[in-house]
Amino acid sequence: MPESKLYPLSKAVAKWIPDGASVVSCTALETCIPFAAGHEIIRQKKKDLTLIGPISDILFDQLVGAECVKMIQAAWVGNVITGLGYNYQKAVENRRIVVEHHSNFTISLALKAASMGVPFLPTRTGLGSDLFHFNPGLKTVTCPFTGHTLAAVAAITPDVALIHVQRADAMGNAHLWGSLGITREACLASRIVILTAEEIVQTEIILTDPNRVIFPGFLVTAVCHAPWGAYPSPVPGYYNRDHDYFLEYQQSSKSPENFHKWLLRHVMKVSDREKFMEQIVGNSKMADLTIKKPSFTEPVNYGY
Amino acid sequence: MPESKLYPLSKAVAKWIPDGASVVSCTALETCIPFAAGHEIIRQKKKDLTLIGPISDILFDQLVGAECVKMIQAAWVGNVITGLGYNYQKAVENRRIVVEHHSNFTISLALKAASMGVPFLPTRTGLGSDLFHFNPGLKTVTCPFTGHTLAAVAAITPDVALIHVQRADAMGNAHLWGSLGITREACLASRIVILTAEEIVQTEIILTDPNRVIFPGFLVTAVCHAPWGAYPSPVPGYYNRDHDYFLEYQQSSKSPENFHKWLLRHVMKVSDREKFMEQIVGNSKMADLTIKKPSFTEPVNYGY
Amino acid sequence: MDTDTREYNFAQLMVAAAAREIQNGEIIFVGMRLPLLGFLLAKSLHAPDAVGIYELGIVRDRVAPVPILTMGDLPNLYQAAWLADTADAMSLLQQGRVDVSFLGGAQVDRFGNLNTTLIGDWNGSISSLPGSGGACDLASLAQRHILVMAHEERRFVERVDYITSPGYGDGPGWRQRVGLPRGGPSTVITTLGIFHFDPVDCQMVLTSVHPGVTVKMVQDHTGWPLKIANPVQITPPPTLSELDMLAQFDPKGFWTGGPAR
Amino acid sequence: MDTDTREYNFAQLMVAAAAREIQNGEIIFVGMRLPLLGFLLAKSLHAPDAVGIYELGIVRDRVAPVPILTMGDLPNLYQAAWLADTADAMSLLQQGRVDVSFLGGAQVDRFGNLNTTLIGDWNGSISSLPGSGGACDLASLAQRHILVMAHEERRFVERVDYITSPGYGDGPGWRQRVGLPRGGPSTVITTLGIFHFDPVDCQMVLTSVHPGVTVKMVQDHTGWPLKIANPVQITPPPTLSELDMLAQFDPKGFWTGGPAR
Repeated sequence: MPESKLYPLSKAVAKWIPDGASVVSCTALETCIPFAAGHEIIRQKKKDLTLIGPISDILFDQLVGAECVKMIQAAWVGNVITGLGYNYQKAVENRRIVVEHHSNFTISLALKAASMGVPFLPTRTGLGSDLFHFNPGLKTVTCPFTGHTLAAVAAITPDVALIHVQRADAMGNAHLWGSLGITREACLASRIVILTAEEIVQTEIILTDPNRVIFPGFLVTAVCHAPWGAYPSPVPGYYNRDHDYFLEYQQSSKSPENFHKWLLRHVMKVSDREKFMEQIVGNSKMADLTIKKPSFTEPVNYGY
Repeated sequence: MPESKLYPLSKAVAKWIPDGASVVSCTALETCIPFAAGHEIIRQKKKDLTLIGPISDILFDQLVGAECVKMIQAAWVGNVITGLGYNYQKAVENRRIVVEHHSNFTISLALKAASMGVPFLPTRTGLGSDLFHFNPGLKTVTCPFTGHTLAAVAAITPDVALIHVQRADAMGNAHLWGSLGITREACLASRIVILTAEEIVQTEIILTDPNRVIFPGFLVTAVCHAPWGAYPSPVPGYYNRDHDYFLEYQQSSKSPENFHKWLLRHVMKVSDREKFMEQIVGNSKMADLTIKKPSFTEPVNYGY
Repeated sequence: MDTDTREYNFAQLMVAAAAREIQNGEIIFVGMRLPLLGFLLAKSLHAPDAVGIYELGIVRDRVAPVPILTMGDLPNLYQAAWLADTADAMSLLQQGRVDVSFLGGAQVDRFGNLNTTLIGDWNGSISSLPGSGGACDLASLAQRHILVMAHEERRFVERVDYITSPGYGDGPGWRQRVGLPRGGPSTVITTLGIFHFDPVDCQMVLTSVHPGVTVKMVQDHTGWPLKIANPVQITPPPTLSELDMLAQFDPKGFWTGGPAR
Repeated sequence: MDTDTREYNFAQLMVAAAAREIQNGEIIFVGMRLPLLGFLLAKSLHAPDAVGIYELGIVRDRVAPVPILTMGDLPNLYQAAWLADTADAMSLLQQGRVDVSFLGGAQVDRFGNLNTTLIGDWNGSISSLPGSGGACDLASLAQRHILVMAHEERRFVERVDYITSPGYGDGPGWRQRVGLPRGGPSTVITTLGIFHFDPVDCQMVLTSVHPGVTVKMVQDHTGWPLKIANPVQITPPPTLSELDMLAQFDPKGFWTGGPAR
């Protein structure tokens, strides 16, 4: 039998995300954002990362503010309910980070190209936009059948995909549900796939529903148990979004001084996710966010 | 509220599959082959159809033998466990049908291009093969980033997708599970989507599991209740493959005389699928094929 | 439409105006913020068969059971018609199956080009904005798209500093020339009025001012000489049913709060 | 490997030989018919960590619980590691993640080009075959591929009438020239012997004859002057464990039945 892929999150981050790595994350756009893993990256003071993603919730802003980032290939960096991401804004304006401009569709296509093993994919989006001037991965191509001009999106092959899922076994088999965003292509495109999971379950649980798997377990590199690992973003089946966090973060990130305080309290001075949930978030908030109105799936039979 | 899309199969075939239509089917490759719908096409003596598919089980051979077909765009036409499809073989050798040669990957890409709304997709498969000489939808294209030569597969937009699913509601919302083949792109690529379903269920059943839906119901044209509608192919959750049928069909289709007899008995002289299952297949065979060892999915929570 | 009125603010007026752009049965690609409410409002009132597509990979033909702040909130996934990939949603859009999309923006020009990426000189001093998200795709690929934004002179400029979401570029024929398959902005809804586009020269035309707003006020807040319809309409204020419904969807006034007009 | 022997037939020998080509931990793209059994056999004996990918959109790291005749049989879906799309399986293949694929064929030539489409003159009289299925993709995109086929003179021809599944084309450098990213046939397993390919000239070389078969017999059934290894090995017959296991997977001898050799 292959060996277990179960690692503490700190160890997985230390081992597979070296300084300078390119990391795709936040792939479900607004749900299942891997905050636990992102904060562990900050705690370990990783440097010169390239962050790849669609809209990025506020995790990218936090990583930029913590000075872990050299480059961003993304469609949007900000605060999903308030707009601007102040750390990102300052870093761009001061030219401290390089940004390659994407749309949600072009970043999906860039990863899909890599996931399919082709150097580019054609699309009709973005033609005439200035994204082409801020992204060497966007060119045009002529269709050999129609003669029409299409946009061509170059493949992006991340070093690491950092993905939060609902449940996984120790071998990398996992179930993810909800709106999937660009998760499928991000996993398939990446050299290394690290899963953080709300629950670690027996393999037999995952095997009951092979269509619920979105990336084959044998290609997963590491699995980390991370309950509440996507808080404050929502995780279908586990907890709702903490809107207050996003509003407070807007205030806490406006000035570098405030952000520094925020970073110390929320990330640097907590040893791990468990402590963070216990000490900073607290039980009553967690109780507020849990699923109040469950809705379970009609079973499906995979027998023979 | 939109009107019900529930139709008797005979009516759906009469209404949406005119002579000369292009029809993609058999999209799950070996499971959920829409035999009930295919046989209804034969009974209605449709002419000059273009059949589109990957490997096609034996339904394409039957449609060719019944002289419904003018053209085939497919990767493989034969008998999945015995090899040759005799009607297809004769029709090709006598030049009675035109065939555009695909592989399973290129037919997937052709439909995927249409489903994505682009005129072509690039790939590395098939380069140097003679498929290029028997398919105007295969050319080459130069990657604008790497300068490499890639194959380009032209989009195929079928008039109709004929898809067998496990359960659907009257509005076109449906669950499909198992190995999906090229079903996803076939549905998205087609102008009209006709579902045949083992069971018609309440909308609420489908809504419990929106990730199990592979094509949005609002784009489905018609839903037909067709229990055992994919027999003799297997349907996950419902019944196993009838291997004997495939072996018998090999014998019954070797000569035109025998095929004609087979066609009368199995298709032309039975009024519909229910009668076919009752009179030709019979209860004991159906009992043989039902799922003996059920395996149900671990539930998933979509609440809030 | 009921015609009794009640106090309202510009956000409510804009959402109501956005909702009225949606015909029953249309396929809507729903953007973030105000458009999210516009879709819910239309769907609950005059367009019950409208279908919403969200870039997260969501298709909904039912209104979410409780208020949501953003499209990824779990009630927006509950009983969705389809939960899938961003690529699936974008493919429907690229195929031309989406009738109308909605987007907001920081800067717009007379041809409806929209900028949500950066303000300033590319090589000099800039103000950075969050970027496209799906906006570039919605503007490139929908049959038509609608802009919803605050009306200030610094936002309504002769020429945007950066085209994030293509409008009509530099005028007639531009979209076709660059290879865009269809579409273009049909309507701009601002805090001051409503604009459409001249089918001949592709320029924005003021067609309606909000109650209490004058044409001059609009021109004063616009960085180019405005084309003005004759006559200019007065935007109908939100109806009681619209305001009631909005209060249900945005009970805390997160998106449509603020002082009455 | 146990060395006791028992009666066996060529189909069993071929499946055993195919299974032995699979290393533990390798990723296999499993084709139809005999290769299906070869994978099960390897997985059950010397390669328990091998992973099977099937063009239907299946990934399995466990052996199916009961015998199957073809990959779409429901026991092959039960407890699969992944059920997905054909495109997903093909994408893994196109990325280069598949170590080895297996295919059968009707006609092969000295460069390992395989024909399963048509025999004869394209514009004249032809015999039609079912076509590529996934074979063209497996031969184009796997790191290496293995052919399993009956050995008859009409099948082993100087030049195939149609290249369905590319081998080495017309010789060294051809795959690279036409744009194929990697790969090529590594082994041919027939009813008479086993062949590999000369790394310099890309031609098929007889490296092993099955027990009781002579080199001359192989040459007599081959339509071109064969390259022959020196020395030629004798193919090890299937072991008792291999035969026992095969009997479990193919209890009715559907694929591996027939008279003993």
